[in-house]
Amino acid sequence: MAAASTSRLVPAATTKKPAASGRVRRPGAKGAGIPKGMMPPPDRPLVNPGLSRAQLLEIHRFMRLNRMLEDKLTALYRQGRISGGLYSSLGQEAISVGTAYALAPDDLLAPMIRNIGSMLVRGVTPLDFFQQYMGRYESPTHGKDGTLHFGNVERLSIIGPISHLGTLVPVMAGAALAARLRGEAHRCSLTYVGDGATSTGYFHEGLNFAAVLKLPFILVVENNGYAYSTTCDRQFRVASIAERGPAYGVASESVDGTDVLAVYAATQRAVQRGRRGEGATLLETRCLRMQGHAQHDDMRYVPKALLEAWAKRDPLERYERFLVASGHATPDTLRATAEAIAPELDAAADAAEKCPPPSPEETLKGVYKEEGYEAPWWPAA
Amino acid sequence: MAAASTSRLVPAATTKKPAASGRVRRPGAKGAGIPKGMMPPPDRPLVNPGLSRAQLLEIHRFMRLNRMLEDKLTALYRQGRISGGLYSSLGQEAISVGTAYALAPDDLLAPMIRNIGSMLVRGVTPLDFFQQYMGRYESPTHGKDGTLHFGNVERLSIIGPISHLGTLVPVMAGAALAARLRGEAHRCSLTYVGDGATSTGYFHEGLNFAAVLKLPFILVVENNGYAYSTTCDRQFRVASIAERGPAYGVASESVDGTDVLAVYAATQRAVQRGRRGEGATLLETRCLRMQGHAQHDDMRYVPKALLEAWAKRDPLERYERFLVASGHATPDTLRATAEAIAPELDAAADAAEKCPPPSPEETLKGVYKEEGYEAPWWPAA
Amino acid sequence: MTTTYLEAIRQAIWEEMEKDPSVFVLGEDIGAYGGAFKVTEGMLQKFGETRVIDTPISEGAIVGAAIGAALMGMRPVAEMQFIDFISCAFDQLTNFAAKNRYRWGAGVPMVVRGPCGGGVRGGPFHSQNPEMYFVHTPGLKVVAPATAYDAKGLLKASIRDDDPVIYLEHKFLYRRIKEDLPKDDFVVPLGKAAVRREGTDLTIVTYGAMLYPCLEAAATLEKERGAKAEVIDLRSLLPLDRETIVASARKTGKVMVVHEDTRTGGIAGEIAATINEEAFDHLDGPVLRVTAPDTPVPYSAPLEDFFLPNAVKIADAARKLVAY
Amino acid sequence: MTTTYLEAIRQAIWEEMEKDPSVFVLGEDIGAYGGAFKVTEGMLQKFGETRVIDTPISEGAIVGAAIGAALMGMRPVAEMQFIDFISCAFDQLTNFAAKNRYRWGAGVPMVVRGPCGGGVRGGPFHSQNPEMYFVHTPGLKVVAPATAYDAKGLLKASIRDDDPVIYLEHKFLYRRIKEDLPKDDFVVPLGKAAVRREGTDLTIVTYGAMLYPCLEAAATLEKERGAKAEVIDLRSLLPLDRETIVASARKTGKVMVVHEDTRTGGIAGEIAATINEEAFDHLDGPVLRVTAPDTPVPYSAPLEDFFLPNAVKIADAARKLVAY
Ligand SMILES: Cc1ncc(C[n+]2csc(CCOP(=O)(O)OP(=O)(O)O)c2C)c(N)n1
Ligand SMILES: Cc1ncc(C[n+]2csc(CCOP(=O)(O)OP(=O)(O)O)c2C)c(N)n1
Ligand SMILES: [Mg+2]
Ligand SMILES: [Mg+2]
Repeated sequence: MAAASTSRLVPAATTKKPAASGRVRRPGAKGAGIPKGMMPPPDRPLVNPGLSRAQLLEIHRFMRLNRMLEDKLTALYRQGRISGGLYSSLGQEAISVGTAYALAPDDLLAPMIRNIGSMLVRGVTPLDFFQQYMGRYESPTHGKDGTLHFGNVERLSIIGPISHLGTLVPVMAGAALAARLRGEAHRCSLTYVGDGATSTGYFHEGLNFAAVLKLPFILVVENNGYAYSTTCDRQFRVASIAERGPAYGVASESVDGTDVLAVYAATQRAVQRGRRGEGATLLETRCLRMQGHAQHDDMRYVPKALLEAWAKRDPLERYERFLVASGHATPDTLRATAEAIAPELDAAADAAEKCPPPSPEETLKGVYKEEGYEAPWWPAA
Repeated sequence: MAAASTSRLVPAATTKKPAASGRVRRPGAKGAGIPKGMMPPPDRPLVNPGLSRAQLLEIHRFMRLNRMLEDKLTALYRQGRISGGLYSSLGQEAISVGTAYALAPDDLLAPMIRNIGSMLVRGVTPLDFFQQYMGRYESPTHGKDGTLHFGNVERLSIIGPISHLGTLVPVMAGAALAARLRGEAHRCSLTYVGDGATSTGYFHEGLNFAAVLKLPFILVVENNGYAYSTTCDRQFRVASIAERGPAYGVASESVDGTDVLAVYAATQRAVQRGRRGEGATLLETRCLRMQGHAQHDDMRYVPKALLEAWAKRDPLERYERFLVASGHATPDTLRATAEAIAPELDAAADAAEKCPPPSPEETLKGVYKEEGYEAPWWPAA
Repeated sequence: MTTTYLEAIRQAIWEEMEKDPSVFVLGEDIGAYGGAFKVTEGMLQKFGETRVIDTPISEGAIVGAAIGAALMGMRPVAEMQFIDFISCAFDQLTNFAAKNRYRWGAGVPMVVRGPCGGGVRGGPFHSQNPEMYFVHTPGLKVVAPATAYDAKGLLKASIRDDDPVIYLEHKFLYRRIKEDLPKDDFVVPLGKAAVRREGTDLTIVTYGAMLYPCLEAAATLEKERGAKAEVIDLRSLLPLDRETIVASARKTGKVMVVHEDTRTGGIAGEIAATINEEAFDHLDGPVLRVTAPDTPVPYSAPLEDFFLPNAVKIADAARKLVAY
Repeated sequence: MTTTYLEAIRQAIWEEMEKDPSVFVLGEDIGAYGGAFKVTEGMLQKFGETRVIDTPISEGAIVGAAIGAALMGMRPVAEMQFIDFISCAFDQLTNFAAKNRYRWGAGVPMVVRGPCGGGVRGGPFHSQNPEMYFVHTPGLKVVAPATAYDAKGLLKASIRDDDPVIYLEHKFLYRRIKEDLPKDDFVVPLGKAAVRREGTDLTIVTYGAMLYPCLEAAATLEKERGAKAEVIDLRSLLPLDRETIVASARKTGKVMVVHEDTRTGGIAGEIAATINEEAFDHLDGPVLRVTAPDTPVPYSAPLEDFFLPNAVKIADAARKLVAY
């Protein structure tokens, strides 16, 4: 602590406040416009932070796979072949893939519900996801949970989320702490929160815990403009969540979440800080949630103009334009990637559908440790 | 929200960090010195922010009463005449009295455990406190709770705390919200947290809630260097909690908590902002906890030199020097104040002791609303 | 016009807000969006954003702020988007709200409501039945309506009550249950069970969505062997209507309790103990339980179907008890 | 040398930390200060600050971080300064820790421990008995030792267990209970009750600090009228040793349950239901309860004394049951 000099007035906010009165704009409401700051950041050219061609193309493949896998899940959902919640990461693929790709395989990663791309990078397969969404016995949860609610620590260094927002923040701080205790201090730990989940007490307790213990922890904020129907001006009164870094004494940064290379590079910087023992990073990524909160939500409340503006910033198309312009790919090779993925996904979905559901008595198993009933039981793990 | 430009690195902390490595200094540990920033701020002359002589002397009387009342409680505790927790505000009286005195009587106030002074300003009497600490039937809680765990909304605009740190932050935000809903938007709401309690999720959720709803809410942080035995460098990685204001888009300020007039003036500014509709304020007050966490704690872990440095900054003595120097009082009139208080306290303690305890069956009453069993039942309320 | 269970809840809030300016609602996505299940639809337009407050995702602050407002004389109705998230407000509810009146006499008139229960493939975090956490907390009240009438009447009573109420609305019933509701204002008093079916041979005590399989099982039993089961719908879990339970136990001598909540520590235990204490001499058989097993709520269909009690399992247990 | 209940707890942690490098402790003021009750005294000096971690006041993060560490193969032992503050970690415990193994198979081997219970004039927030919140949560285990031997043996077993354990140490017993402990390593298995006193006329089931007034009441009863009460100390509340309870119920035909926890929804209900289900035909009287009433724990002496069960109240109920 520095000496508290005398009365020292800190300005109320370092940048423009989102709203000037107690009454807050509602973009969905009649006659309301688009809140300032919700429009996309300037469209800067993508810059290769030193990745090889193979790496660049691998990133592309993951992003394409992310998108096509979710498209397939949506189709299955509409056909009634999967049930439960289905949350889309359309427009946010660069964040999942860019952050996960910047990690070493043994860095710890915990996805939230829109981070199917992060899990793909880690090696979870489409078959795993289909089984999971279809509640099959051989899914990563034996049908006991759905969506991305699973993990595998030993082989994939993934910790799975629960629904309760924010809970993973301290959990992943603890994972980083454990790595240090085990003499594996090089292992960083990364997880995600949405703009909405920054309001949870866990965001504060977990980030502060990591800051005080100087843990190599990276908290990625996916600021996609909405928490369900709620805009950011009802969620916090700062222009960017990166402004909260100084409040915790951690590094913070805000990047364009539709630029996969910028996301990758920022995550790399955070990883390097972590590995150098410089502690935690709060990394805001800006984007727009391009679909409803989940399948049932028609997102009537999102202004058309906003969607259109961000549609031009589609992270996959942007990245493809970069790859072509920089000579790393041609439209044909990119199309070939997609064409190779499609049958793979169809086959995986069909295979999953043929897998048996759990037997009803499975319900009673595995609440506590049972001999001979040990995870992970799923093939990919 | 402002447009998230491109990669924008926010410095890790706006001021010196408390510790440079994962290993953190422990002032109590062998050979450790005093962490930077724990020493008192520069000793500036007190400045009258425009208070009348009568007001200045009233403030003095409250501070003296605060101190003598706690001395009396300590004496009673040592004699076994009261039981339970007894937490001292020695060295922090300027904070309780200065903040409470800056409020209007109908502003909402919630004390924490070291804010007996705030409650005195509000009109709670020594007799009430003695009854409460002695668990008497006519105490503000009928003997069902101890310490400062009571309030009275209708007549004193006090909401009482519970032990769980931080809980009052959202509760008092809600009280401010209710005042606005009732058409009493002029009523500010003020409560306290310690340096330690800033680590609770409630600090974040409650302050953010108040910020987003632009409530006239004042959160006073009593940074007394310790949370029980824990120093601030194990609690947060900022030099001053006032640095967190910008993270919430609220005004923030840090003042010398041993200067009652500075505390008063800062609170007034916060009240004015609140009444003008400018929202919440985070007000840090710096001091040192001059006794153990509670009576049982010999605070072996506090370096002697630190105590000595702060002892010179005793808020009551400082204020008395100011009163004498500025001609508002003489040593004799100040002594007279204390001499008038002493017998009052003795009489109140004796009177409380003669009051009956609750009958055992009282245990069963008042869990839910019961006709004919309505609060407040205590004389002062 | 028939009213759904969901619409009944909406009406209760709406009418109380019209009647009493101290009533207001707060929660996530309840304003512009009208709530995840549309319970608060139209309220923002009708009552304005001062009384229909979209909050940040901060259950601790939602409930904390509701407590502060209640202490100020307001009557907040806080929504948990799913009742599962009430765990994040557990501390404020059990320590602040529940104990305040006892401690310094100031009541905390507030309602925390949200969708509970399974049967919709919601998985472990969107299907919970958290009632016992609150039934075991003196100072709170807990209600769990099974019909549209009760949904409306109990919610009105909860909002008017001077103590904090946890109001558990079963999401499986939202749009599946409807009935004609009286046009005039009515309440269903807290702490009073309803006898949904009179009987002499056996008592089935239940609440919430389990009422329907219980009634089905009772009908089966009557058809099968002429056994007349009395079915009690608790409606309120705290205070618990011990009188009605005990009176029925004395009459039939055989009691079973059915709940969707997990078994160990479920309310069936409390009822078994109460009947032991107050009707032991009248018992012709043990107090039996049909409940969910002691596991989280599983996601996939075969597992959730196995997890949930149903009419077949209830009838099986009832047959056993009748034959005892 | 006799060892206090408190020292037994300290020894268990100490020895497990010596034995197993994956064991570490975290909590508020547990390092330099050695813990509010001095349970972790000396550990910082012995094991260093990497394994003895003073944390910020963030129960949600303490437990959350423990979960993360446990998933990584560590065995964290988290202290709640008073168990009352576990309410702030309720969500992490009941939703994350409890359900993880069931969901994706990864166990969460961790212990959350802290001082519970009344009798020390701690008032409503330093005297709570939160066991049922966790007994009602499948996936957790809950233990509550009454003796120094069990305090040590159960804590060692809890630390070695592969699932999350809530370890409730009764602060009233910390320095009041002592005994000679074996020098060699020992554990007390989770889920096994102890018969503290054999008897044939009546069974008293209890746990924690209530063991002592139960034994006193049993002695009174025997002296008074030769009635032999069997006293069962549950030790573990989840898993619950139903076998031992049921066997005793079958033997004596009369059972009462005594707990310091409040009545409605307390474990006595679960036990009454279990006995009904498994020993009804052997019962010669109702399962009775002696418990704290349904109120917060009051602060002042006459109230807290009235609130707590004691040997007189237990003996009264026992007399009634014997005479039934
Ligand atoms: C503690 C908690 N409260 C409420 C919810 C319900 N809920 C699920 S997602 C969501 C919105 C999340 O918004 P954000 O954090 O911005 O993430 P996004 O959906 O935009 O990715 C809400 C309110 C929850 N899961 N957990
Ligand atoms: C949620 C919670 N956790 C732990 C405690 C135990 N406790 C009581 S006071 C205290 C230290 C508080 O420190 P600080 O906030 O700095 O206030 P101070 O005592 O210095 O006034 C602790 C840990 C508590 N009351 N509530
Ligand atoms: Mg979002
Ligand atoms: Mg402090």
